[in-house]
Amino acid sequence: MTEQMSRGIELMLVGMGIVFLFLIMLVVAINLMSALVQRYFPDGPATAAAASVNAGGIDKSVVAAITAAVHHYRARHK
Amino acid sequence: MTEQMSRGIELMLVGMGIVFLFLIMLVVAINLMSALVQRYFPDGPATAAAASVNAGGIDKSVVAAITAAVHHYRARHK
Amino acid sequence: MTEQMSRGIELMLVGMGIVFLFLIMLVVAINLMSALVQRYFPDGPATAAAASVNAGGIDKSVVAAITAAVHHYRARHK
Amino acid sequence: MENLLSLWQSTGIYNFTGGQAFMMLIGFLLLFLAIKKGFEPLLLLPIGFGAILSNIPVAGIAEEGGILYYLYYGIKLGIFPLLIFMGVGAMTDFGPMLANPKTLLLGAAAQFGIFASLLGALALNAIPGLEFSLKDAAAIGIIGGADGPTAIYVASKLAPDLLGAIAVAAYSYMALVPLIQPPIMRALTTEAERKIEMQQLRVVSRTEKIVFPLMLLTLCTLLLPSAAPLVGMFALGNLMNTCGVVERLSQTAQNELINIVTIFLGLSVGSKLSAEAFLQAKTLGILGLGAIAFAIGTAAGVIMAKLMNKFSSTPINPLIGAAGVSAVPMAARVANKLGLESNPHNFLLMHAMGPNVAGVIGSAVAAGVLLSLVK
Amino acid sequence: MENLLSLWQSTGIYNFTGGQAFMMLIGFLLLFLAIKKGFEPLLLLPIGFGAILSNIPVAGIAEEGGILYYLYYGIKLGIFPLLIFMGVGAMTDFGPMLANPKTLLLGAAAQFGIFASLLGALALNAIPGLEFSLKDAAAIGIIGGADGPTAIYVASKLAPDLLGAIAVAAYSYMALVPLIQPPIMRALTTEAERKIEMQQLRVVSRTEKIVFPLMLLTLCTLLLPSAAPLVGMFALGNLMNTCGVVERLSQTAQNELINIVTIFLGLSVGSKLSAEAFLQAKTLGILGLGAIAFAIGTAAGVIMAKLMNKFSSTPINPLIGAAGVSAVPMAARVANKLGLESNPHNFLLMHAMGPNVAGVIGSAVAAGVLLSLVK
Amino acid sequence: MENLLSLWQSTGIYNFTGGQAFMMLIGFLLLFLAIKKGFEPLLLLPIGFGAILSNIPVAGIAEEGGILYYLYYGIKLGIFPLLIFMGVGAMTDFGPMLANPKTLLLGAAAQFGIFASLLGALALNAIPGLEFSLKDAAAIGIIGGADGPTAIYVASKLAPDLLGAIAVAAYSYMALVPLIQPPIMRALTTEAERKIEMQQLRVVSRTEKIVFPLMLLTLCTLLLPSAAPLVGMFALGNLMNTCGVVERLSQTAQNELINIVTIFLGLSVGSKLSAEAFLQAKTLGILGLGAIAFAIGTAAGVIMAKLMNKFSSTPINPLIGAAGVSAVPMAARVANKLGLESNPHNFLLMHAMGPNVAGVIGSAVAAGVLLSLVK
Ligand code: NA
Ligand code: NA
Ligand code: NA
Repeated sequence: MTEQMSRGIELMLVGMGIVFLFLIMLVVAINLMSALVQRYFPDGPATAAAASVNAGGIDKSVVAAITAAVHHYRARHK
Repeated sequence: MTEQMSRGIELMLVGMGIVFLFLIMLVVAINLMSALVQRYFPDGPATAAAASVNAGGIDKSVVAAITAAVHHYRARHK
Repeated sequence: MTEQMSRGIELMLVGMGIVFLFLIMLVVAINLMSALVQRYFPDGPATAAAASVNAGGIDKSVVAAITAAVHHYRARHK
Repeated sequence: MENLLSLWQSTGIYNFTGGQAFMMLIGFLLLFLAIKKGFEPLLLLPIGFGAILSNIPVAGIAEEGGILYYLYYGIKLGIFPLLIFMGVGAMTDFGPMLANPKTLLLGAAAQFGIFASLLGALALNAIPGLEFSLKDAAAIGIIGGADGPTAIYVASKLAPDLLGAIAVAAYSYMALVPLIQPPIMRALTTEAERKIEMQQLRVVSRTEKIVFPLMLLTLCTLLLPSAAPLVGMFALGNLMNTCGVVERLSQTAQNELINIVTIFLGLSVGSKLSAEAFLQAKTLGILGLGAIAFAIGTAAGVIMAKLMNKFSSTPINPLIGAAGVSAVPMAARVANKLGLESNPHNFLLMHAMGPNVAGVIGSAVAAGVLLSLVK
Repeated sequence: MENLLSLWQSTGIYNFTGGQAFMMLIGFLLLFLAIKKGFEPLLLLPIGFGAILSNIPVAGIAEEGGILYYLYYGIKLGIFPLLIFMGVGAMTDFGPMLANPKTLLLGAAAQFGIFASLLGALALNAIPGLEFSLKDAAAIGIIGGADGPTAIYVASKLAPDLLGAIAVAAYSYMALVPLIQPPIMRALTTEAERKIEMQQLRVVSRTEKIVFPLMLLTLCTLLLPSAAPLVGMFALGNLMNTCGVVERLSQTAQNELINIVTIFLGLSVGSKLSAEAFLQAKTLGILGLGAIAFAIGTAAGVIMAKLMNKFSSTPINPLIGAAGVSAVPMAARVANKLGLESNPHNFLLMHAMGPNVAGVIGSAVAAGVLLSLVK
Repeated sequence: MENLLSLWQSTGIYNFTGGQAFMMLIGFLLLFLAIKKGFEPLLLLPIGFGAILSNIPVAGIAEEGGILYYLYYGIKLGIFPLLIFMGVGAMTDFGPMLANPKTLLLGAAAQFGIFASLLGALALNAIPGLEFSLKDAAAIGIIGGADGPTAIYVASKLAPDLLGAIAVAAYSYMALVPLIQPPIMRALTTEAERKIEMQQLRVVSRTEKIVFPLMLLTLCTLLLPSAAPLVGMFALGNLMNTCGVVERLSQTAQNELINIVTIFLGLSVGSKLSAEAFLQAKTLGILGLGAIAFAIGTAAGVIMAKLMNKFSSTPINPLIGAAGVSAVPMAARVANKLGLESNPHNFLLMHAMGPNVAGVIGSAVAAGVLLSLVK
């Protein structure tokens, strides 16, 4: 087996090792963090605004404005 | 007549020649293309969306959203 | 007192002098300009559009469009 | 004390040169035309402001270390005009042109203005003191293309020193189209011709609109690759809009991106309005030749339309020939307006949009010829 | 006369090389896939168009003086991919992942595809004529990360010559995820396993979502700083979105800014699709290895999920393991679709989003390893 | 094996220096202030994040080859602060100031803070170990301008090494205006003075709003061209907004463009928060002097207002003098708040907006003086 091949295998072992090590530590950190936050800084669920992918390229603030406009209109014309 | 002048005249003849040649070939190509498309890939007329200059700098998707919002509202309040 | 200090004080005197000179001349210029404009080019008050800070990052033209959409809708459904 | 003195020596009053003062007035004039007269404000306002900024003494805003100096690289490297052209492509609807392809020839004929004014520039060399090189003449001629980005792109390659004057002339005359064209159009057409109604245009399918920009680019590649940067970016913008699958890119290209680049382009063009470059007999020549170019282009378009009307199976109103100079969409509106004057039921706008956008292609092709032959 | 001749000699027909013609066809193929087949159109359309523009003879659009030459600096300096990554970060919701952190391990396992195809590339060196350096192999492997910006960032650092082919492979296979993954997922799971329903995810608080990106960056700083540019910009975008106090910056990052950069990035990537670079046996190797990378990554994710399901207190549906390759959000949708096929009441989408975004982190980490060890 | 070793040697843990660790904590502190305390989040969030990124060991994100290194050119060349200033200009309404021009003098008086802290910096040289050059002192003084872009622009020209600390101080104290100003304002005014109601402002015509920015630029050109880059870009933005004919450019300048540049500017400023530059006695001096500058500027504004109230025909509430430091719009809001405390029917907001925007002009003028005299 070529020297290059062996470097590649070593790279694979080290690489996957790091990836797992990193993500396992991240899991631990998240669990710890979530526990602490829920214990000491409970602030209710995330707002929808803070979540979710913005797909259509159309501004959330715009959607908001539209909804507002329509609601406001509805309110005044009950 | 200066040598420069004669180059200019030559440039004019060649230039207008190319411009006409180019656009005539484009006319031919368009006619051919349109024929082929209408024959083999009829897909109905272009959507309004695909057409028209976007003047006001206001996003088509926004207009769409507004229309949607209003329509949707109208629908629910018949 | 160090030479640097004295330069600093001189800088302060000159600097505040210029600042006041500049803004006083600006006051004079504004008064002159306003007088001339109101005398020779009265055009009524500024449009709201031309004024006010655009905070939310949402496009005035969009707000306009929304208002338009809703108004127009209202008009048609009296 | 020497602070006060050095401060006085750093005031504008102390350092003003007559040239700078004059060029700042030119800048204010451009702002006036843009704001009060509505002359292409999107371009002439930044250009005028750029002229003012770059002629402020001491500040050196257009010299190394100043913002306009760095913004100008966007033109020097040809990036800004091409990005604008991409945005324009995204805003252009080729539907009317595809529905009546022969109107493309009107867009060809109207480019005659380019070459006529090129010759005109060379002829002016007869006047002592005027010294237009062939490159200068070509850059001046392109004003007749009545297309801003194309004119700026060509001028930045062939005659950077004349860029400011050429851009100003191009945009000013585009704004003046409603004044320049009508007399010529009336002179060359009969009332009867202006009354001609044209057949309703067929609806063009989306597929055709998607295929067209690619076809255009292919033809350009085969015949005239030197026009490919302009035609290519234009086709890209158009494809992004018609294909319908990259709507967010298309929207950005025709809104935020083109707006940002327009501000930068305008300021950079204005930074070329320096006294040394602008206060020359050449500039008068450029302004004069630009007007001639528009006039001749208009005439050529109308005459071509009259010819075609003779031989065409379907009627062609000669007025739409004038739209061939491009100057989108003013030229098309002018044709429509004159048509309505003669016949209140005759709406030529859509028919004029064909030659109008064809004129954009036509001037890009002419630009390619000049860029490849004038070295 | 010699004008006509020099003009003829400047046509594309006269100057075309077979390679350029072929690469333009590749460009058109990419446009077809983007527009008609819906293959990642936001990227493949600009990439395809860039390929066409850069292979137009004479024009030299990708050479010094051409717009693509200058745009490419945005990739060369690593700016474009990082800005895209920032925008993606702003569009990413880590909620599902934070609600069920152990699914992060699926995002780790799926990166096996990266290193497997790296080995594969080295193995291909056995074939005479193929000559992949370790850097090449690493850049090819990263295709298995199923993450565009990461692949482009790594390729631009380790193997710029292969950038075009690698980016095309990465985006193409991401688009093909709905075809590549299902057979593998079915082969490796039993009907019973695919039926497994998972517990409703808890709601994640805003504070957790704000703290997470900072925690992620800190961990990256301590363990693997070479991944910090990618992870850092991603975390920045995510923080801008979750913190809620810079909404206008977040909106710009995930809309106009990412759109502008996407256009520039796509064109620049396309400009690397030159005949010399692309028409090589290497390219076939890259395309083949890319497919293998996706397949192996998918398999590794599913197998990992089966393992975890054995030992986990709460049930884990192995299908969500396939989402670990990232390819957000297609891979998660695929898992959801297969889940519904086996059990119409089983909505896996949210459960699959966890490993899906974890896969993005996983491939950024793998990229860091490669960037720090492959020199 | 040596892979593992070299990997260990490439971890952050292995390479961390105390300075980097400390600066990262500073970065996190800024994020905390921005997100939890709402301190100028639009700027302090990117600045804080930039500080974190640039202090990550090994990664070298702020060194050649790293993204922050290249983004910083936008500040080095003076482009970013000027573009921000253009956007701010487009967002500024000079109406209230034009309706009551004499309030401009309050904007002049408040600049006293700039020169006082400049002197303070020089005085600190008495302390062994502290060594502020005149340039340093001038750059520090400009913090008292309470205007971010101006401070960054001046600091980047006169004292790039102090840029990070100066920008942080400037934005932090702007955020602290509601804490810093009230005690000073109360101390210098009587209850009776705070009760003073001011006359309703007249409506300003659009023409005046269009002419003003041009007049401002002209005056700046004649008297103080060294301030022209700042004043010019500010005037350009303002004109784009008031003229009404380039609405799309104005919108882009005050939204997408300013947002994009804000992200880049913030990150680049943060990249200057390196241990070598920040962990010095100088920094403490800067923070101290910045606070003094704000305090003295506020006091000077209030005292000037009291003076003017004595001699003015129409009553002037001294509280609005404090708004002269700029820090738009917080300082104006503070004046309004204190006014309402003393008199629930006394709305000073619009009256305070005049001196508030005048303060922006005032600090730009002061910046011009410093840039032309401190060499
Ligand atoms: Na034209
Ligand atoms: Na991945
Ligand atoms: Na100020």
